[in-house]
Order: sequence, then structure tokens, then C-alpha cells
Amino acid sequence: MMPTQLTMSRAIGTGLRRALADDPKVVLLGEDIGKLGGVFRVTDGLQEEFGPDRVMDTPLAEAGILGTAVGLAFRGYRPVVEIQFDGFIYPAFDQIVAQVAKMHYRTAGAVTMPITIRVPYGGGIGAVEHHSESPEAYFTHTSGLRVVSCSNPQDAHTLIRQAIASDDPVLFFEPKRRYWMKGDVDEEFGAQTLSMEAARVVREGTDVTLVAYGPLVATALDAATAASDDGISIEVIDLRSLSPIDFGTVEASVRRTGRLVITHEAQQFGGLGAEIAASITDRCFFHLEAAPARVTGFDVPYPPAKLEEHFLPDLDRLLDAVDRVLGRVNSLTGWKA
Amino acid sequence: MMPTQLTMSRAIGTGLRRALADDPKVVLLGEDIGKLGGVFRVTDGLQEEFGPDRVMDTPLAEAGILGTAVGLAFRGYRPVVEIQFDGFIYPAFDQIVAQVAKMHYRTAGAVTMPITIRVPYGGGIGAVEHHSESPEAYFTHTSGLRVVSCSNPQDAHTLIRQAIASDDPVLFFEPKRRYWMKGDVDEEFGAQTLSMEAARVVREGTDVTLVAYGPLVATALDAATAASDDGISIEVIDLRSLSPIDFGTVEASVRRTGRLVITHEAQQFGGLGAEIAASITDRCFFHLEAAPARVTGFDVPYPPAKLEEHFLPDLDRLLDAVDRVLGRVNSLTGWKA
Amino acid sequence: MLRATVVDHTLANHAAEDEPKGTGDELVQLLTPHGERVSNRLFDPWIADVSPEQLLGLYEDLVVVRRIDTEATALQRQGELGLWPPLLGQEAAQVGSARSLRSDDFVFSSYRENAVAYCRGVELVDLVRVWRGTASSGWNPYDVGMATPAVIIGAQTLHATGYAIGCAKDGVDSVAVAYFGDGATSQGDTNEAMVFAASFHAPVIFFCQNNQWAISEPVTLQSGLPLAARAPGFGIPSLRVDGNDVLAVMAAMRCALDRARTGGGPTFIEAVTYRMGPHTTSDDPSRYADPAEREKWAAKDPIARMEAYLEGLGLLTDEAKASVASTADDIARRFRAGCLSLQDPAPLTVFDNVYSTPHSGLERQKSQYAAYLAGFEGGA
Amino acid sequence: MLRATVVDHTLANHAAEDEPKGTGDELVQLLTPHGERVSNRLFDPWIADVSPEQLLGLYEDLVVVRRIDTEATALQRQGELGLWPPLLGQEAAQVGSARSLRSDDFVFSSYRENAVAYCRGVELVDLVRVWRGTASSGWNPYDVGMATPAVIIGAQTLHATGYAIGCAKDGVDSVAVAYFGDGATSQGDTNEAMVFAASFHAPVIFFCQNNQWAISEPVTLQSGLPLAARAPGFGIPSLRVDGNDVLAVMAAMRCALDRARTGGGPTFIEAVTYRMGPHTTSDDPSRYADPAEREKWAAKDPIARMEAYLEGLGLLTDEAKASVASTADDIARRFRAGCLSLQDPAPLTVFDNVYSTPHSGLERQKSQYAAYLAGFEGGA
Ligand SMILES: Cc1ncc(C[n+]2csc(CCOP(=O)(O)OP(=O)(O)O)c2C)c(N)n1
Ligand SMILES: Cc1ncc(C[n+]2csc(CCOP(=O)(O)OP(=O)(O)O)c2C)c(N)n1
Ligand SMILES: [Mg+2]
Ligand SMILES: [Mg+2]
Repeated sequence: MMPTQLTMSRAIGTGLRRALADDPKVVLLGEDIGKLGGVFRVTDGLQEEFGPDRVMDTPLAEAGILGTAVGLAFRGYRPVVEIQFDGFIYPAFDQIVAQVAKMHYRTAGAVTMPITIRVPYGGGIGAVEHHSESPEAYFTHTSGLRVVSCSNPQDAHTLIRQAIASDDPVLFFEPKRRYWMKGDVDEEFGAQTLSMEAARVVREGTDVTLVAYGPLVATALDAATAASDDGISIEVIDLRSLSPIDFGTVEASVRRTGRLVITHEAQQFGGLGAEIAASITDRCFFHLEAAPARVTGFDVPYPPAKLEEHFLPDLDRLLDAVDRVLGRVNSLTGWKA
Repeated sequence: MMPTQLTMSRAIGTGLRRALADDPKVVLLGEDIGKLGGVFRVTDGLQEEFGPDRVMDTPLAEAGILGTAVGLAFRGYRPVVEIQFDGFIYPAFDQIVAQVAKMHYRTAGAVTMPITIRVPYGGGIGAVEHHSESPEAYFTHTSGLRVVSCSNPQDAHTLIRQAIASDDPVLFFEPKRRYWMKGDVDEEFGAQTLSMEAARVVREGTDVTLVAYGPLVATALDAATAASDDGISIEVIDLRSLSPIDFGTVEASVRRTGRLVITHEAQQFGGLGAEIAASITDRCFFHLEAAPARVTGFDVPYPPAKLEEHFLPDLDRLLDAVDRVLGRVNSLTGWKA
Repeated sequence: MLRATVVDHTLANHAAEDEPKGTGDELVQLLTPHGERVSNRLFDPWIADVSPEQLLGLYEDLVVVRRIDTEATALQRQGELGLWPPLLGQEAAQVGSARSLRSDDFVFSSYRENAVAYCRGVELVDLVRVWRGTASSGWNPYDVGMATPAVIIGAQTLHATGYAIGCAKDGVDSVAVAYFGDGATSQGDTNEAMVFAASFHAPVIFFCQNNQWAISEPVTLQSGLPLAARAPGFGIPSLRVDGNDVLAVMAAMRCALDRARTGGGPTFIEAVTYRMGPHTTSDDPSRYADPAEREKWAAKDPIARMEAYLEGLGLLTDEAKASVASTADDIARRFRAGCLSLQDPAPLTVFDNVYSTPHSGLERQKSQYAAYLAGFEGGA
Repeated sequence: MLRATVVDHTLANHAAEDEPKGTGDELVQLLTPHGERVSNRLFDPWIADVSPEQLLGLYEDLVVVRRIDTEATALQRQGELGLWPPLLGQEAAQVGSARSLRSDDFVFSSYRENAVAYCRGVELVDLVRVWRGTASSGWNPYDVGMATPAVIIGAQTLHATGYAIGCAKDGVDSVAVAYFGDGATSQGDTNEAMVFAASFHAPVIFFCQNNQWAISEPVTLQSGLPLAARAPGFGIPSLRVDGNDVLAVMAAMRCALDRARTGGGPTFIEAVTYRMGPHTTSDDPSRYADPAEREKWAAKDPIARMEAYLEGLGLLTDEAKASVASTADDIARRFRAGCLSLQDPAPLTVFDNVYSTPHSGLERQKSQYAAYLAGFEGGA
């Protein structure tokens, strides 16, 4: 089949359709995923095609959805759960952390939890509270879970199918402000398909390694383009998998560049950037020319829409951090040289 | 009043008693905290003394306890909540993260949430699942919360009273395996009383900075003693406050020692150690002689009792990490020099 | 089939323990859709003292809150608001209940209760701060006795319960009210709130607006029984009331309030109504809702029936109607002007009010970001 | 005061829709505490086919599980187990329900259901792995149709519901059973489970052992009404049964199972019993429990009444009793031997089964820790 141009939202939708078609044990659960097709229309048309027995609108209760999914997994199903927005995942936190994540360990491998939890996440859409959060670090800190995030339609399609096929539970973070980003999508898995754990170098460079994932990969690429006008060569890595992290790929890059900038929308303190900085410092200590820099959301609750530009990392803040690791004039040295 | 010898459990209990006596708005809520005095007897005698209106046994529902506490705080109360064991805090996660942590920000400061959430936490007591966890990183990553942990009876007493007096919500992590540790407790706050945000250098040293908190401070001190036999001088810092972290104190130490080891029971990936390593690397990059080393629980669910010694950091693993940052023979270099 | 729960309308007469029990899930209704006043031995007394002026006041409220709602939807369509959750069709449920409250009562609501907020005295401009994105909440809860809305479905039911427990501790007869939707009845929090309210005999009212929808999900997905049937099993008496009948809602609410104030504990009220508009301005009900059902409900409009009733009583002249309409237009104009006057917050306020006392980590971030921003001002 | 909920005992006759409704919260009882068989038109038929051998089998089960429980408590006192949650007093509730199940049914329980596990065929030694700390669970759930116990109160009620939905999807007539305590009824999860079960008409049985205590908290703190009163408001019929009467429990369970198998959906059973021992071996009930109350319940002992009943029938000779006792002793001996034979797990197994496929981060930690451990073996 030839690649087709799809939005990321459709790319995930076609991934779900394929999973439903390929495996009768795949079932979708969530709020408003049926007739409405989800508030982002990711599941559009799926209930019509596969019936309400495979694509189930559930009562409005996230713990209920996840707990029910655990029971379905016990029975041999592969539930794919939609959490309507990032900020609504917390009522299900106990079921995810204490049950989904631990059941395989608890039962010495007897019971698998092939549950995929789809979470439209992140900001930049001018929404009200609880609709723009980046809670990934809560889950990457939870042993037993796998966590991925997609940054483009092809990965979105491939990763959702890999996530559903995985016998481990997977948190699947969908960068909602990129749902309408278009790109080629090839539905066939080829030999060149990356494993779900692998990071990808999305732009090669020599001076600085810039690590991003999800919504900020596009921003990172923009920053790299802007920097190249300034003669700075940035290597951009899209992590794709947030747990585990493909540190090998990052390490190889940092060994060459000697400089690392990490970016995510989530709050900085205890965010994934801390783990990346700590792990890469550990692995590349004598190759680092400067301390890894983090460009992240600030340590405040996600702010009201008119302030989100002062919370979210953007091109300028990324370039400022690049200047910092390169020892150039930057906001911390004082802007004037 | 003269200091008295108290166990940590009693030291917290006397702190609660003082808070109840000093401020009629202080109320205690939790499961089994009344007649039983809590499963660890921390609230022993308090219901008898202050009545069931001040020391309230609640229905068995953690979200209910925290949500009710939010309403009480709205009404001007200062609820002190007991979560029976670390692993039972997750059903309340949504109320803590989405309500307790954000209410002050949400209301532009109009509504304060002076809620103290006491959490007996950590392992080493041979317990079954969900009774030995260290979930602090979930809360330190949550803006709007303060997080502290005590390592000795005096701090336990002082910190619980400071936490209750704080207008911000405070997660108060009590290292359950140290409940029976004894020490002098002075109930008077003097000029020398540390602020709730401050770390404390509990042993001075020159070669390596060892950062610990809660249950592992005692282990860290043991390691320092053992190392000194080997001629290695370890400075041990008890963080006390986990959010914010008193990086100033840690930084000052690392600038002198050039070497940092961090330890906690919680899983490593995305644990507090990552934040400390990343922040201190950022602040002290050119003073560091080696990459900061983390000695933590492994990235597995808390294991069954007979395996917990292979999960928990202990003296030997700490000394191995000390050897590592000193460039001495260690498990990663291969044990034989 | 099996019918196992009884919704208890004798509650209206809650002093009289020897009353015969209600038989089922019928609605309390005092005004028919055509505006005829039907008498109800149990509930009539609760509104017997409502004067003609007060009746007209209720009518004006209904008209005004609908007008505000319409204006807000227009503002959203014009790009002035990011989002708006219309209350069209739910005016009577909100006005009838909110106008029953005292100023020392305290409301914990969801996002759709803009008419409740209006009745509590929230400033017009404060209704839109959140939806325009200039603030994370509109008002100081203590100024109006109403918390800022909870977006997390069901969370506020526990807050109301805790607040009510506090009222009881304080020995005052103030009451807390939790407003929530039909969808919210499925959340653990809402059910735990009933457990706690019953256990502590808290003076709280669970006011559920059953508008038949949780976004695209019909109420039948949440419950096969009337929602009011849920509470009795928790030990909480409940009522079903015609939510499009402002008088019935007021009677039910006053009854429940009196019960709470006099030590009777919690009550659950299901106000049966209909969401005539989309879930929010982002929603497209044509994907899931049956227009015929909406038509059926249009015939039960809360304003039309009040209008007919007041006209029948000779209280509402054409002149009075026109005057109410012009008051509403006036309010809408002020509302719009207030909205448009809202300024974007200053950048560094993003760091404000996270904590009530300085926090070393955040102070550092703030000063670093201030230095960063200063570069733009001074420089480029 | 107000009584608003009816527990529905006509359920036993669930095919006959025209039955008169039950009136309230009375207990289904087929055996009095003295072992007299009381007839019950609705429930007798459900156990009419229980043969004398089966009656003796039930008796043996009761005796054996109590003996295992006593042995486990002893093992804990002797330091061989870290902890044990005794089921003393709850034997009939567990045996009567578990012995009603088919092997293709599936149980999701809490920590106290060791008699259920025994009846499901769990190996004796597998009952103590968790409490001895050698494993985080005792058995493979698929071998016995029973999940390993949930420690998080209420969590398993949702698992049972999901499993039941799966059974319905698969078109089989297997049933899922959630076991939980009185305290668990306060948890959001348990209430959400009822919402989901009702909404999806799931073949699940909510089997609540009301043993009057959640650690030190009396059931009255969780609910002022009988717990069975909760379910009908969710659209789930419920029953209260004398939990110390193995026959009544069996009748109730069979009735509910039949309902579930034939498309009738979920049922809630409250088995009213008493926790005669401490919450766990770490607990000290003298701090909160009234010994007089315990005495009252001792007179309702589930084994004594079955013994009296069988003796009355002439089924239980002294010889038979002695033989059962010796069987029980035998089992206890094997149980103890199994416990003592349990080996500590190998250190590196701490890394096993976190994931079902290799995980790069964890593999690295494991190999580093292996190298670390190797140093001790080789060196010091
Ligand atoms: C915990 C949580 N889950 C999901 C949502 C998304 N959501 C917002 S409104 C809504 C429907 C609420 O329905 P209902 O309770 O009936 O209130 P209504 O909107 O009809 O007033 C949903 C699912 C949310 N806000 N919070
Ligand atoms: C979520 C959660 N909160 C608290 C606990 C601690 N805890 C263990 S058992 C128990 C009481 C349970 O009472 P009940 O449901 O009646 O069951 P029983 O012990 O009587 O069998 C409590 C509070 C827990 N295990 N899980
Ligand atoms: Mg609704
Ligand atoms: Mg109990």
C-alpha cells in the first residue's frame, strides 16, 4: 500500500482500525468514543464499523474504565482506553499504578496486562484548566509501565499499533496540539520499522544535542533550523519511548556534541528532563562540555490560556539554552555580552 | 521544658497534640486514627483527649478523606490527614494533584489549603505489597505542594508542627521503619529552629557529599562511619524538605567535596535523585570530579519481603557508590582492581 | 422488572414522620409546561410565601441568565472567548435552587452553573475570565459564597461535604450545596461524598441537574434508574423534581435546606431537565442527539411556562415583559463590555499564588525568567 | 425515620416477576444458630438438591478452613509468617459461596478469602507464600479461576466487573464474583463497579462479607443502612443473608449465579457475619471492640450450627466428627510443612516479570546488580 497523507489524529484512528480488524480481542473503552468519535474524533467511525461491543462508550468514571480494563485483560482482551484529556487521568491513578502496572509482577508473569492507555496531552491549545497537562513523569516513574509519545503521523500510527500489540501496559501520549499536523503514513510495517523502545535522530548535527518528544519535536526542529542560520549545528533526537528511554542513542549523540539540551512541556522539578540529564551525565561525564540544560514548563500549575506562552518552551527559550550550553551570551549570563 | 527521650512515633504524636491544643481549627482525619490510635499508634490517645469532633475516624475512602479535607479547608479548618500506608494514597491522587495542589493558584490566592497529609512510608519492615512504597516523587513533581520527610524524633516533632502551621499543603512522609527510633525532643521552638525548607548537614566531611532523607539518613550516617575507618570523609546531608529542595546547602557541600552520592528507597527512574543530580550538575558543573551517583530502589515494583534487601539501598551499596565517585575499585569497574 | 428503590417525596413533610411514603419516581411539578399551577399538598407550603414581586423576580432571573448565556455563546463565536458551556434549558433548575439560598450558604459547582453564579452575586465580568483565558478562576469564593467551578467531574461534591461538616462543627446552620450533572453520578468521588455526608450527617444538598447528557452520552448509560434512586441506599433521602419548573425546584430546595438547617442531614435532589444546546461551544450534538427529542423538550421550556403562568395571574403585562427584556439586554451589553475590557495578565504573574509563602525553587525560576524576558524588552 | 430502600428477596424467585416484593432488610436464614432448619419458600428450592454427602462435605470444609486459619495464626505467632488475616467466624460465608461456583467462574477477592481460595483448589502452600514474604502472590489465577488477592480495598470489584463483561462478550455463561468487606463499600471503586456492572448488565456477583469491622471501624461508620440497601439504587438487586449459615449463603449464591448465567445481570449479596479474631495478627481489637458483642456472635458460630443440624439429621456421628477433625489436622500438618519448606527467592528474581518482554533500562540495572553481587560471592 502506498503512503497516504493523514493528520496525526487520523493516523492514530487508522492504527486503531487496523488493530480492531486484526485482533478480535482488541476493544476500545472511553467516554464519548462511540457516536461522537471522541472529542478529538480519533475514534471517528470505529463504533459504526465494529459495533458498540468493540468500541464501548463507558460511564463517566476513569477508575471504572481502567479497573474494568484490568478485568477484561484478565479475560484475555486487549483493552485500548481513551482518557479524554490529560488532566482526567488522575481518578484512575490508583488502578494504573497499583493494578495495571503491578499485575504481571504480582502474578509472577501469569497474568499479562496488554492495556493501552491513550492520553491526549499537552498545552498550546488555549484551553481551560486540566486540559493542557503533561503528566508523563508520574507514569515513567512507575515500574511496570511503558510510556511512549508520538510527534508525527507515521510514528503515531506505528506506535499505537505496537502499543496495542505489546503484552505490557503502555501509556500512549498524543500531543493534542499536533493532531492536525499532516504527514505521510505507510500502514505496512517494514524491516525499517523502529522498535517501540527506540529513539530517532530526526535531524543530524554536531554542536549540540537537543532531546525532545511529543509536541516539542516540531519546536526543536524549528530551533535547529533557526540556529543553523547562526552557524550552529543542532542534532535533534525524538525520544519516542519515554520509558524505557533509548539512552544509547542519546549517549552516542552527546559523545559527539558534548552538549545537551532537553525540552518538555511538563514542569521541570522531577520531570523527565531530570532523569535524562542525570543519566546522560552519568554515561558521558567526561564528554560533556557543559551541564545539560533543561527547557521546560515552569513549576507552577498549568496557567490560564493567556499565560501559556509564558509557560511553554518555545523556539526562543530553546535557543537561549543552546547558547547557554555553548557558553554564548544567554539570559543567565545577562543578555549583553 | 526540658527535652525528653521519645520515639519518632511519639514525637509526631506530641506534635499533633500541641497543634490540636494550640489551634481549635486543627482537625485530624483518617482511617482507624481514633480509638485504635492509628495502625502505628501515632495518634494514640488524641481522640480521647480532644474528642471525635477533632480526631475523626472516617469511612474507608481516601479520595473521600482528601476531598472532605479540601471542603474543611475552605471553611477555615486545618485538616491533618493520615494515609494509613504509602500504597493507599493513590485513590486520593486526583484530589491531591488536581484540587489540594491547585486551589490556591486557581483562586488567585483567595483560598488557602493548609492541609497536612501524613504518609507512613518506605520499606524495611517485611510487609506485604503496597505497604512499603516511597511515592514522594509523584508529589515533588506536583507544583503547589510542599513535601517534607523526617529522619529523627526532633525533626519529626518540629516538622509536623511547621507543616500544620503552613498555609500551603504539605505532604509529610514518615519513615515507618524508624518509628521506634529514640531521640531527644524539645517541644519549644527556639531561634535555632530550622525553617521547614532547610536541609541540614548531619555529619561534616570533605571527600564526598552524601544526600539522604527519611529512612536512609541513618543508613547514610552508618556508611559515613564505616568509610571513615577507610580514611574517607563523607559529608552527610539530610534534605528534610523534598520540595523545595535546599539546593544551596547541597551545592555548598559539593563545591567543597566535588563528589555527590544521592540515596533514596524510591525507584531510580525519575526519582528525586534524578532532580538532585541534574540540579547539582547544573549548579556545580565545574566543581564536580565525577558524575553524581544514585543509590536507590530498583525500577521494579516493591518486591516481596524476602527480596527487599535486594531492593533497598544499604550500607554496602552506598559505600560502593562512594568508591565509584572517588574513582576507586567498585562494582562497575569490576571488583578486582 | 424488579423495582427496588423508592424515592421519597414525603420528605417535603420531613417533620411528620407518620406521612405515607411516596411510591416511586414521579416528578414534583408545580407548574405544567403550559404554565398551569398544579397543587401539591406536600410542596405547596414551601413556596406559599413567595410574593408576586418575587415571582416576577424569578421570571426576570430566568430571562436574564438566558440572555447572558446567549451573549456568551455569541462572544465565543466571535472569537472573544475560548469556550463556553451553555446552560440553555437549565435556567429554572439553577435559578430556582440558587434563589433559595442564604448568603451564608456555600455553593460548590461545576462549570455550567453560570446562572447559579449570577444569582449568588458574581460580577458579570467575573463569569468569563476563565473562558477568555485571562485567569484560572473568576471570583473570590468568600465574596459570594460560591467556590470557583470544578472542572474535574464530581470532585466538588466532596468539597461541599467537607464544608458542610465544617458548618456543623461551627454550630451554624449554613448549608453547603454541591451542583453536578447526571454524568457525575458515576464518579467515585460523588458516591464517596454520599458516604461521608451520610456518615457525618452533614448539612449538604446534592443538587443534580439531570440534563440527560454527559457530552454525547445519554443518561441511560450512567444509570438505568432515575438518578434520585441512588441516594436512599446511602441513607440519603432524595427527590425528583421537574427541573424546568422554577417553583417546584424552589420548593424542593427550600425543603431540603430546612432539613439541613434543622439537623436533618443531607438530601439529594434530581432536577430533571434538558441540555438544549451543545455540551460546549466546541461540541457538535448533531452527531449523537435526536432533534425530535430536543423538540419535545422545547415544549417544556422553563421560561415559557413561567411567562404563561404569570400572564395567567395577570402579573406579567406586555409592558413588564418588555422591561425585563430591556433589562436583560442591558445586562448583556455590560457583560459584553466587561468581557472585552479584560486585559491579559502580566507575564510574571504566571508564578504568583502557587504557594502562599515564598518557595525557594520557584523564586529562582521566576527571577531567571524575568531576566530572560528583560532581554527582549531591552534588546530586539 | 425515613426508610427509602428495599432489599429485594423476591430475587430468589427471579423468574417470577409477579412475586410480591420483599419488605425490608431481614436476613435470609435457613439454619438457626441452634441448627434448626427453618423453611423458606423462596430459598429452599435453591438447595433442595444438596445431598447428605454434600452437607457433610460442607461441614468438613468449614472445619478444615478454620483449622488452616488457626494453624496460620500459630505460624505467624511462631515467626514463620510475617502477617496473617484470620477468617475466624467467616467460614460459612466463604465456603457456602465458593462451593456454589463452577470451575469456569472467576473469583476476584480481597486478602481474607483464604477459605474461598481453598475451595477453589488453591494448594495449601500457595496460601502462605505472600504472608511468608517469598512471593507477591501465591498461585496462577488461571489454574484455579481465582485472581490473587487485592490488597487495595475495593479495586478488585472493578476487575470482576470487567471480567464479567468479557464473559458476556465471549458468549459464555461463566460468572465473575467480587469478594469484599463492609469497609470496601465506601470506596469509589466499589461504587463505580456497581455503575459499570449495571450499565453493561454484567454477569457479576458482588459478595460483601459484612464482618462488622474495617480494622477498628464499626460498619456503622461506613453506612447507617444495611449494606445490601446500597445496590438497588444502582439498579442492582440485592440480598441480605445470614453469613454464618452456610446453607443460606449457598442458596443466595446459587440464586444469584443462576440469574447471572441466564442474562439477569449483577446481584449484590450482603453476608452478615462477624470477624471473631483481630483484623490481622498485628491488630489489637481490645482497643476498640466490645467483648460482649463478640460473645453474642460466638453463639451464632457457623460450625456449631451446622454440627447441630447434621447431628439432628443423624448424619454426623461422633466417629464422623472425629474423622473430619483428623482430616483437618492432617491438612494442617501438610499446610505447616509446606510453609516451612518455602525457600527464599533468588536475589536476581527481584528483576523478573516486571515486563513481559525485555526492557532496556531494567536489563541494565539487573546486570549491574548481578556484577555487584558477584563481588560478594567472589570476594569477602
Ligand atoms: C474526571 C473528568 N473526566 C472527564 C471530564 C470531561 N468532561 C467534561 S464535562 C463531561 C460530561 C459531564 O456530564 P454531566 O456530569 O452530566 O454534566 P453536564 O456537562 O451535562 O452539565 C465530561 C466527560 C472531566 N471534566 N473530568
Ligand atoms: C485503599 C486502601 N486503603 C486502606 C487500606 C488499609 N486497610 C487494609 S484492610 C482495611 C479494612 C478493610 O475492611 P473491610 O473492607 O471491612 O474488610 P475486612 O478486613 O473486614 O475483611 C484497611 C483500612 C487498604 N488496604 N487499601
Ligand atoms: Mg449532564
Ligand atoms: Mg469488614
